[in-house]
Formats: sequence, C-alpha cells, structure tokens
Amino acid sequence: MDTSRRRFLRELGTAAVGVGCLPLLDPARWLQEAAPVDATPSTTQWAMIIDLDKCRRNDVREACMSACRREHNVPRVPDPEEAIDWIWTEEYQHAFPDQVHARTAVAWREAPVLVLCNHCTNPPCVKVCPTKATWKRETDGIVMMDMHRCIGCRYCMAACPYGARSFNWRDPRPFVERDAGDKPLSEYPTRAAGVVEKCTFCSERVRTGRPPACVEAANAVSGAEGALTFGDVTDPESDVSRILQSEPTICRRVSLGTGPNVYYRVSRAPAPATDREGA
Amino acid sequence: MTMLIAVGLVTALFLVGMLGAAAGLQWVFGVALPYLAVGMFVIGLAARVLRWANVPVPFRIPTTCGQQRSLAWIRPQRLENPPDTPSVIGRMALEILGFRSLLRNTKTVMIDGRRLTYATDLALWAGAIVMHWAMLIALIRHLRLMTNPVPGFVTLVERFDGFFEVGMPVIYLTSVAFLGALAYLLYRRLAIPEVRYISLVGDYFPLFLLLAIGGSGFWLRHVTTTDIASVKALVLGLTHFAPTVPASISPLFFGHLFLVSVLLAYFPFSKLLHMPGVFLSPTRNLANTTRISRHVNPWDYPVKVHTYAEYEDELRDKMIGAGLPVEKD
Amino acid sequence: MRDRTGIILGLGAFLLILAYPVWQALGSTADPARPALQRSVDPSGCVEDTTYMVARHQDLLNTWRTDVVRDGRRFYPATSGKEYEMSLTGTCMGCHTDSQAFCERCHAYADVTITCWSCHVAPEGL
Amino acid sequence: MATFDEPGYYDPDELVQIQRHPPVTPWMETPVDFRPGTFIYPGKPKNLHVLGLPHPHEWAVTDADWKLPQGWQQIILDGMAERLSRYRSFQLFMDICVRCGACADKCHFFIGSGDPKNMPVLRAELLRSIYRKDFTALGKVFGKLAGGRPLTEDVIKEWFYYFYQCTECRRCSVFCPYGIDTAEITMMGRELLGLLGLYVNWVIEPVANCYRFGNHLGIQPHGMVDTLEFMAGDIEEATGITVDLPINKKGAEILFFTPSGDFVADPGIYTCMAYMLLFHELGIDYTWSTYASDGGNFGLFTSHETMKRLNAKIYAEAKRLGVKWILGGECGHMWRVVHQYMNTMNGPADFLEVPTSPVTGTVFEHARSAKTVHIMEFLADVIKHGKLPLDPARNDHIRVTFHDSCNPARGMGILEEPRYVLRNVCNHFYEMPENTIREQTFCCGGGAGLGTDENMEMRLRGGLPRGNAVRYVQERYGVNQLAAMCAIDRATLVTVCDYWAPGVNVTGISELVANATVFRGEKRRTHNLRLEPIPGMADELADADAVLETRGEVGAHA
Amino acid sequence: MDGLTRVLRNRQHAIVERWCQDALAVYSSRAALVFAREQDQFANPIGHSLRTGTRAVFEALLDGADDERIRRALDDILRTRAIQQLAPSAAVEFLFHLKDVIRQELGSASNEAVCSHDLTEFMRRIDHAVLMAFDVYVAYRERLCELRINEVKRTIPWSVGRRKTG
Repeated sequence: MDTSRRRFLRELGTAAVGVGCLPLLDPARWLQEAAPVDATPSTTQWAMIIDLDKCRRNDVREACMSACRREHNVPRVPDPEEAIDWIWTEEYQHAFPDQVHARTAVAWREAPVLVLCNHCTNPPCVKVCPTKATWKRETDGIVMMDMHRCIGCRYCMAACPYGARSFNWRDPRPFVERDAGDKPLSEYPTRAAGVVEKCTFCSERVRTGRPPACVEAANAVSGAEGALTFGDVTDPESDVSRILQSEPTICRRVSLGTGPNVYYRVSRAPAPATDREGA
Repeated sequence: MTMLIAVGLVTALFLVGMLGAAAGLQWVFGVALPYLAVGMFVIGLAARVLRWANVPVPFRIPTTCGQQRSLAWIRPQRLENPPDTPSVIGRMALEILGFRSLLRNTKTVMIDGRRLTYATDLALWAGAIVMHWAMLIALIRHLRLMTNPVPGFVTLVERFDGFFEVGMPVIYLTSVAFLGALAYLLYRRLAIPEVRYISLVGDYFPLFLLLAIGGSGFWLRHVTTTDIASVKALVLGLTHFAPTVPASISPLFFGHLFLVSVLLAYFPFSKLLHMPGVFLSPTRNLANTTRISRHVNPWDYPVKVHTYAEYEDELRDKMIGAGLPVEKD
Repeated sequence: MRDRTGIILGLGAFLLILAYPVWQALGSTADPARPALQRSVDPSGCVEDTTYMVARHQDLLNTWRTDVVRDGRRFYPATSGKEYEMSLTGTCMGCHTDSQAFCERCHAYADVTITCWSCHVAPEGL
Repeated sequence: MATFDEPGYYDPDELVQIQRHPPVTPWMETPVDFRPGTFIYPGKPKNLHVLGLPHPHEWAVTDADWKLPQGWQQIILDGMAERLSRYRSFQLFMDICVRCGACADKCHFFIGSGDPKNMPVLRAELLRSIYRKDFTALGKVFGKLAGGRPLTEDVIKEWFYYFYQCTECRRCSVFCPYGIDTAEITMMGRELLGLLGLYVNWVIEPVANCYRFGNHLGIQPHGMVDTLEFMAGDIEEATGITVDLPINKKGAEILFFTPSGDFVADPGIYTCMAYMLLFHELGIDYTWSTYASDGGNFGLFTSHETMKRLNAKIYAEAKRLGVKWILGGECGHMWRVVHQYMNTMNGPADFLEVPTSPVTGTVFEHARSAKTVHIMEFLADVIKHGKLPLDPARNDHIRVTFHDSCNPARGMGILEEPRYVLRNVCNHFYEMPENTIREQTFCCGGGAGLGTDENMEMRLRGGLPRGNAVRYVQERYGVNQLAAMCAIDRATLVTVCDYWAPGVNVTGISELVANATVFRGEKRRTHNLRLEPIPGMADELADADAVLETRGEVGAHA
Repeated sequence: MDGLTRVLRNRQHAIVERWCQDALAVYSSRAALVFAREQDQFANPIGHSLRTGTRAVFEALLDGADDERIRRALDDILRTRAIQQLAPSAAVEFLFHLKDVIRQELGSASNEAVCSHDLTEFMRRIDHAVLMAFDVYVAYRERLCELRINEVKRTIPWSVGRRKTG
C-alpha cells in the first residue's frame, strides 16, 4: 500500500529537484482519492427483513427508532417539516401504495410499518449526486453518505422514491439527546447544517461484526425476537436468505426497479383494531 | 527569445532560493534577503513616487471621454469628463477598481450581414481585472501568516475565498483565478502578433515571476505541504525584528519567499510602477475645468512674443491703407 | 504643487497600511513563537513521526477519512509496521485528549479554521 | 519538361513551403523607409530665424546626413532631462507603460498602414528605449536586455518619421488603462527634434507666419480686409443682405477669432461667411482682429513654448480692444489650445468679464475664468431659446453625418452641442458607427500639422478608418455631406472623402445653420452660401415663389 | 469549362480563404497577422476589404464576368494598395497567387475531370484580371495626384482665385 508518508517523502524529493511547481496538481493524488483502492467488487449485499406483524407493536418500533437516534446522535427537531428520520413509521398504504386497493381493509390500510433506507441495488439517489457524496459501496452494497462532501443540493432527496433522506435545515446539535454530563450519547459524529443524512445500515457497527442498532434493539424486546433480521443476501446460508426462500415477502415499490434490500414479511393478518389505535 | 530569457531568469532565481536554503543558507534567504527586498521596495517606491510628485503638472490635460459640463440643459457625463473633484474621484475609482478604460474596447459585429451592433471585447479586461483582484485578495489572505492575532477581516476573506470548500486544505478561488488569469495574459502576449512584437524581457519577467510565485504557493499549500506554523514563526520573527529560522521548513518555501523578495526588489525599477502610477496619470486624475478656473504652471516663464506694437510698426501703412484703425499715426 | 502634499500623504498612507504587520507586532503582547501543544498522554509516540505529523496531519486525516468512509477500511499500517485503527475520535483524540489545547491553539495561530468539531465529537468540550 | 499549364509543373509540397512573409526583424533593428508621399519636407531655415529657434540649417529627409549640430546627443539627452523634470505626464508615461497592447489597434495610422511602429505603444517606445538606456538604473546596467538602445542618428530619423506620423488625436489615450497619451509623447518628441533644428516646413512656416502676421497663412491686414469684403460680396449675392465688417474695432463686446484656414480655403470660407451672417442676424457687437486673426495654433505641433508665444496675442488683443469676452469659431486643435492651455499659459484674463450671451442673457459659467466660448455652445444656446428663425427644410437635399473632431471630443468634450445644432438645422442627420464617433472618433489623418499634400499617401492611410465609416453611412443612408467643426477637417476630409467615399462633401456646421436660417431682409433664397442652387427653391422660380408664399416666408422679415 | 467551374465552385471557400491569406503576405508579417485576425469592419478595414474583395473577384472569374464587374470587385483592394508602402508590382501580384492556390487545391484533389484546356482558359482569365488590376491601380494613383493638385488649388487664397476669375 502506498502510504501518505511515502508520498510525502517522494514529493519532497521531487521538489528538491526543482521541478516542484511545474505540475501544479498531482493527478495521482486526486485519482487515488476518487477511485476505490480495492477494485474487485465484493459479492456482499447487506439486507434487512422486517416482520410486519411483529413491528406493529409500538414498543418494538419505538425501541428501533430510539436505538437508532442514540447510536447516531440523530436530532429530534420539533418542527415536523424539518424532522430528521433514519428509521421511522409510515402507514401501510403510504409505505406500499401499490399493495392497497379499493377493498383493502382499513386496519391493513392504516397499519404502521417501519421504514428506512432501502439500500437499493440500483439507487437513484447515487446517480444524481453531483459530488459523489453518496455512493453505493461495492464491498457491501451499503448506500453510503460522505458528509464531508455533501454540498446540500438535495438532488438525492428529490430522487429517492422512499423519502428516506432528511436535510439539516439548521445546526442539529442543540436537538441531539445528551447524557447527564451534557455529552451526546454516542461518539458518532453529528452533522452540520446544510447536509443530507439517512440510514447507513450502521456501517460502523457492521464493520466490526455487530448487527445494526435497530436490529439489536428490536430483538432485545421480549416477544419480538426476529422482528428485524439482518444479513448478507448473497450468502444462501444467511438468515435473510433463508427467510426469503421460505416465506412470502414484499418490497416497497418494486415496480420502480430500484431493487430495495429491505424486505417485509407478510405472514399473518393484521391484529384487531385495539392494537391499531396505538399505532 | 525574450520570453526564454525571462523563463530562464525566473527558473534560476527559484532554484537559487530553494537550493540555497537546502544548503543551509536559510538565514540568507529567510531573513537577510527579505529585509533587503522590503527595504528596496519601500525606498525605491517612495523615491520614484516622490520623483513623480516633484515633477509638476504644468497643464491640465485630461482625456475627455464624454460630454463636458457646459450649458445647463445639456447633461454632462461626469464620470467620463469630470467637471469637479468628486467626479474625478469617481472616474479614478472606476479606473482603478473597475479597469474602466480597458472595458471600452468595443467591436462591431455584423448580424446577418446587415445589422450592425456592438460587442464589448472583454478578454483583456477580464484577464487583467481577475489577475489584479485575485492578487490583492491572495495578499490579504497572506496576512494570516504576518499577523498575530489574525484580524477578523483576513479570516473573513479566507472564508469567502474558500467558499466552495473544495479540497483539503481548501482550494481558494483566487488561487485558481490568479494562475488562470496570468496564464491568459501570457497566452495573449504570445498569441497576439502585435503584442508579442512589442514585448520585452521586462514584460515576460514579471509574468513568469508571478506565475512562479503563485504556482509555488499553490504547490506548498496543496501538494508538498510544509509546516505552516513554522513558516508563520519565521515571518512573525521578521515583523517583530527578532528573526528566527525554525528548522522544519521545506526548501520549496524558501524558493517561494526568494521569488517574492525578487519581486519586491524589482518592483520600483520596472513597469510594475504602473501600480502607483495609475493614480497620478494627468490625463485621468484632473478635472476638465480649465475654462472654469485657472490652472497655474509652476515653472511658467515669460516668452518672447511679437507684440501688437511691433506688428503695427511693421504693417502700419498697409493698415492705414486698408482703412483699419491704428494706435500710432 | 498643491498635489505634492496629497501624493506624499497618499504614499505615506499606503506604506503605513502595508506596514500593518510590523506595527501590529510592535504593539502586540502576543507571543510570535509557535504555541506549545498538549503532548500525547501515551509516551509510546504517534502514528508517524513528529515532523511528518506537524506538516502533513491534515493529509493523513484526509486519507483516513477516505479509507474509512469510502472504502470501508479500518486499519492504517504505519511506517513503523504497527497498525492503528483509523479513527479521529478514537485513535487521535485518545492520546491528544484536549482538542482546545492540542488542535485549536495551533490552528488559531495559523488561522486555519477546523471544521472537524462541528460534527465529530471531541473528547473535551463540545 | 512540363510546362506551366500541365499538371505536375507545380509540386504541391514545394508550393506549401513558399514563404512569402518578409522576415521579421525586431523593431529596433528595422530602419525607416522614407518613401515620397509619406513624409513632410524639412523646415526652411528662414522660418526658424523668424522665431529665433536653434540650429537652423538646410537638410533633406532623404539625405544620409541630416547635418545635425555638434554634440547633438547631449542636446537631446539634456532636453529629455529637462522635460522629464517639467512634465509629470512625460516622466510618468515613460515609466508606467505595461505594453498590454490595448492601444495597438486604435491608431488610424496603424489601421491604415499596418506599420507596427504606428502602434501608439511602439511610437512611445521609440522615445522610451532612449529613456531606459540613459535615465534608468536597469537600462544603464542591462542595456538592450532591459529594453534600452543607444541614441544614434537612425533613432533621430525614426523619430522624425514617426512623430510626424502622429496626429496627436489622443484616441489611444482613451483606451489606455493608465491614460498614456501619445499626443504628449509626440509633442515631447517633436520638441526634442526641434532642439536640433529639425522641423517640418508645413508646420514651422505657418508658425513663423502666425508669429509675424497673426495668422498661419501670413495674410496681412489689408489682405484680410479684402478677404472679408469678398465674402461679404458673396453673402450679398446669395442672400441680398449687407453685413458689417467690424475689424480691430475698439470697445466691441466680443472678440471673435477662428482658424485662418477658413479665410481662404474652400469649403471653410462658407463657414466663415456663415459666422458673419449669423452675427449680423443676431445683432451682435463683435469684432475681428488682424493681429489675433488666427485661433489655430501650430505652436501646439512645435513646442509648448511656441504654442505660448503664438497664443499670447489673443488675450493681449482682447485687452487692447477692450472687449468683454471672446468667442471662438469651429476648430479642432485651436480648441485644445484655448480650452486646455490658454488660460494657464497666458491668463489670467481678469480684464474680461464672465461671458454672457447678448442674445439670450445666458451666462456661460463653464467659461467663467477663461472667458472664451465655443461658437457651438453659443449657437446651441441661441437655438434653444428660439432666437434664430430656422427652416431646416432648406437643407432637405442634404443627408448629413457628423465627424467629431479629435481635439474638441477628447480634449474638451463638446459632443452634444454640435449635434443639437445639427438636428435643428437638418432634417436628415445620421450617425456613423458607434466606435467611430464621439470619444472614439477617428482622426481625419491630417491633424497636428500633417495636412499637406506632400505626405498625401500617409494621410490617406490615416484617413482610411474615417473614410471607411463615412462610406458605410453613404451606402446605407445615402449620406452626401459630412459636417465637421474643424478647419483641418474641412481641408483634409475633402480629400479623404474624395478618395475613400467619393460623393460626400464636407461642410462646417455654421454653414448649415446659415443655410437654414430665414434672415431678416433676405431676398428670395435660391442659392446657398456656396452659390449652388438649392433644390426645390431654384429649380423653377415660380414653384419657389409658391412655396415661399405658402410658408409665409416672403416678407416675413421684410 | 463546366466541369472545372463546378469543381472550383465546390472548393470556393477553401480557395478564397487560402488566397486571402496569401494576399496578406505583402504586408510585414506582424501587420498581416493583425489584418487576418481582426474581423471588425471598422477596426480593420484593410482585412475586411481584402476578404470581401478576394471573394468577389473569384466569383466574378468563375462566372466569366465582364470587365466592369471584375474591375468593381478589384476596386477596394487596389484603392487601399495604391496608397500603401507597396511597389506597383507587389500591389497587383496577389492575383498571380490565385493560380498557385488553385493548382494546390486541384492538385490535392487530383481530379481527373479537370481538363487542362479548361484550366488554361481559367488561368487566362486570371491574367486578364491582372491587367485590369493594373488599370485600377494606376487609376487610383492618378486619382491621388489629382487630389494633390486639387488640394493645392484649394489652398491658393480664395480671394486671389476670385480676383482672377472675377
């Protein structure tokens, strides 16, 4: 690996020869930054399966959303217009508009569904980004965000059919949850005003072999084990592959061809209305 | 040929600065020569401007580029033909800040081979104004290395200049603009035949000098980064008259600094004097008021004239013959 | 020669403005020398040697950022052969625990604005 | 062997290699090519004697030896040093040119000839190279490398050729970012040549005449009386009006002067006649002067000192005659002198009063100190107040365009006054293209003492840009007359138009005013001041009668 | 002749362009480049007249136009050249260059359809145009003399002239 240090020494040498200021830009330097070092794409594609039924429980969804907020210092901006959501709840009819019809039961129609970034196989948000601040990581299929690069143009928000992206209209720090010592709950960097953010499948956790925070939180709720399943969809032995092979699952707006990697188990009918009211 | 001489000179100077420092002469290139250069700049510039100031302006000769102030119902063009001091200040401001005269270049353009319109020929104006403004802003930015604490306006300028936050460290707009505009000015000096024909070594040299200064500065910031805090310690040592030469400064920086020293020292002996000179040009900085108030020529001296008496003496008979009145019969 | 006074005043004003760094220095009590930095709490030394770190830490951080965020790599093989986790808050600030005393002091001196701490959570102070 | 018309005669590759461009030599190594028709003859010693100028001698431009005086190099260098210490313009313009080339294609001589030394920047470099060599530190040490060159006889010849190929029109100065004025450079160059006794006769003889007789043509007092009387005769023939001829009249309100070219040469004489008629009509108490019978001042083209010596007579004569203020006719360089130099050189004119129009009562505040008013300012004011009965239809056969003369445009700024007057006396007025008028106007090619037939080729090269613009409006709008308020224009643009835009006549503005004025007591106007029949008025007398009757003009003032 | 005319007409743009550059060569190379570069009709009347003039002459030759039209086409160029620092031969020489240019253009086309007889005929037209250019040039030189005389006449004091006639 060509380390920065070696480059530093090499450049010093170049400069000493005196042609230092002729090539004003070192193309290798920029090229290196733009192109991934590991050119062979990995076959990994992280995916998630959400059990629609288990996630109708308020405490399960709340556990997921809360874990996410704490993990990533996601701010709770009071103005709903400016809310920042990585994982949140939609009504079934909005989450799956092509699954509802005139005779869909009201209970189904209004049932709460946990939604997040789909980490699409063919992500439209990536295509529109002018600075490549968002890109699909070839090593594991996560649709990543590089906050350092985001210029806040919000093209990606317009391109995403799932509304999975939020824009920081203001400095989020005052809205980040703090502990008793007035420190944020996580070391995860907060964001700055003027950038777009979204779910990253907890790439920093996944890197160290841990499941995403929401998955961990949901499975920790008693009776909700298996509400969220996370795994490599290209590995036939993984839990997600196994479930996808054996049970009926659906995806959000498949007809758009984005290839979502968040799946929903639809094994059972909706629960009685009482449950629904709590949604 | 003249261009090659200039390129050779600048390259040699850069190498002298860099290799000299690499060879352990940091005190010479980091302290002695900068002091000497600043001294030459200040004394040379002051001497030249004082020489100009001591040369009188015997006549009021503004080049008028618009309607004069005459009859009350005709609107004067004050900024093109200033009738008073505030208008002169306006005219000079336009000239110095906006390069008004270069903007005057117009070309006729024939549309459909029939209709005649005018287009402004912007290239030279744009190249010149971008180069000069970028240089001024870059100079202000450099104050961060010369002042401690750094005044707010310097940080403000840096922030606006690096607004797009491209690159790390941020690439300043003016760095790119400065080098681009210089490159254009060089290009036109080479590409336009009449300009190439009139160009002297003294025209190429400052161009290449500025290009090399800008280029090495860019390189130092973005490619071979040097320890900027040490550079600042060096510079502050100079301004505090307590010079120190920190160890960890790249020789490249001394090349950069030496070229700046050369520029400062060369300034008062070169065409770069147009900087103070533009303020003093009598065709621009005088109001067109010779008929309104008398301009005095300080060295005016009496001249031999042919007086009326001499005239009449020679022609008296003819005047009387033609029935013209005469003073003496 | 009314204008001679004006020209001399103008020249004087120009030179005075130009000499701003000098008269600021004359009237200033601030130390012109580079500020002392907080030393690492870990005596075993930094990721790379000091000369390199002083001049090029921003490059190193830049490379780390790219490696981690874009390429998903985690460890940096240092010249010494040792591997470090590429983490600003974890690795760097683990030793240099005070961003004020370590980063800000020098950056204020060189007037280089750091934007790291507007997102990254510094161990000391936020 | 293949013949010329057979294929294979030409080798295409060989053809491509033909280099027809003459080899490029750096300008310092390109000597002057004196070709008849491009330079003016030397000043005759007798004229230098009249003025007491140094080193009068006989020489010829085409001679190898110009018989320069002993120690001529020192004379030049001393002269330069003196001027560098006296004229900030000169010192500054030597120092600050950056050779950006903005001026290069602005000079009419460069446009018309393509000679690189006609670029204003290079014209100045002719002097600047000597300045660098002998007056700057870098030049003394590095010589040619710093753009310096030694002062040789060839340099003097080059100066002579190119400084008498500049009309001091100041067009380049408009475009220069530092306002570097080639007119200043040329004036210095000519002064330096003068130190060696080198003048052109077409300038120095008028100067000698003017010095002695009051006007450039050397018209003596009785000759001037004759001239004006002849004009009065023609005026009477054209209009039936008898005008007064106040000459050297003490106690008159206004002293009037105009360039002497208008006393003698067609078409200037018609402008001169127009002045007399208009003053008569307006009932102005004015006087001509024989001593100060020329407002023009070829001293401007000789040296500052000579300019002052010639100009002195105007205020002196105003004082002697006891007039209240001074009115100047249509002229170009005269107004540069009167506007920018006269008050400084020969003022203060505190014995005069602030000019006030006797016709309208308007006080000419902008001439408060110099007490001299331009005829166009005066007439514009009169017309604005409706004091002149005008019938612009009398000029309907004329389609006129206006040529801004260099000096009034760029050394004064009198742009709107003449246009206002023109629009009021002509129904068909067309402007030439925008970058050829107002402050961007092109010179006629004959200014600054170049308006002689000796250098006609050079003048026509310089006149090409102007002629080309005239031809444009001629072809586009049918323009058949060019109005110019400058005597040199009226002399040289005739030739320029005849060559580049045949069919366009040249006229003064006052002439058009007089032709459009319905004078008190005029007879039936069938002919204009040129005694040419006026279309529609002279064709058939009966028709003309009818027209006049219906307009109620006959007898209106009778 | 038709075949050649057609070929030449097809290549008219290239030929005229090349010829115009060639015609500029009489000026010092600095001036030539300026005249060639600047497109402005008023800032560069010489380049303008040369561009329009060469095109007009070539078209007239193609059409086998009468003397009058060729003369008219040549007018602007020679009017300018008559007052410039050029020998008379240098002033009209540019027409001969048209032959070279055509040879070059046809040579690179190696068009068999071009009959050498036609080419001879076209070259003869060019020769004829040279003669006419000489006429025009001389006419303008004469005009120059005439103008000079007129000017001298005008500067004879007007009153003197009047006195003689009247």
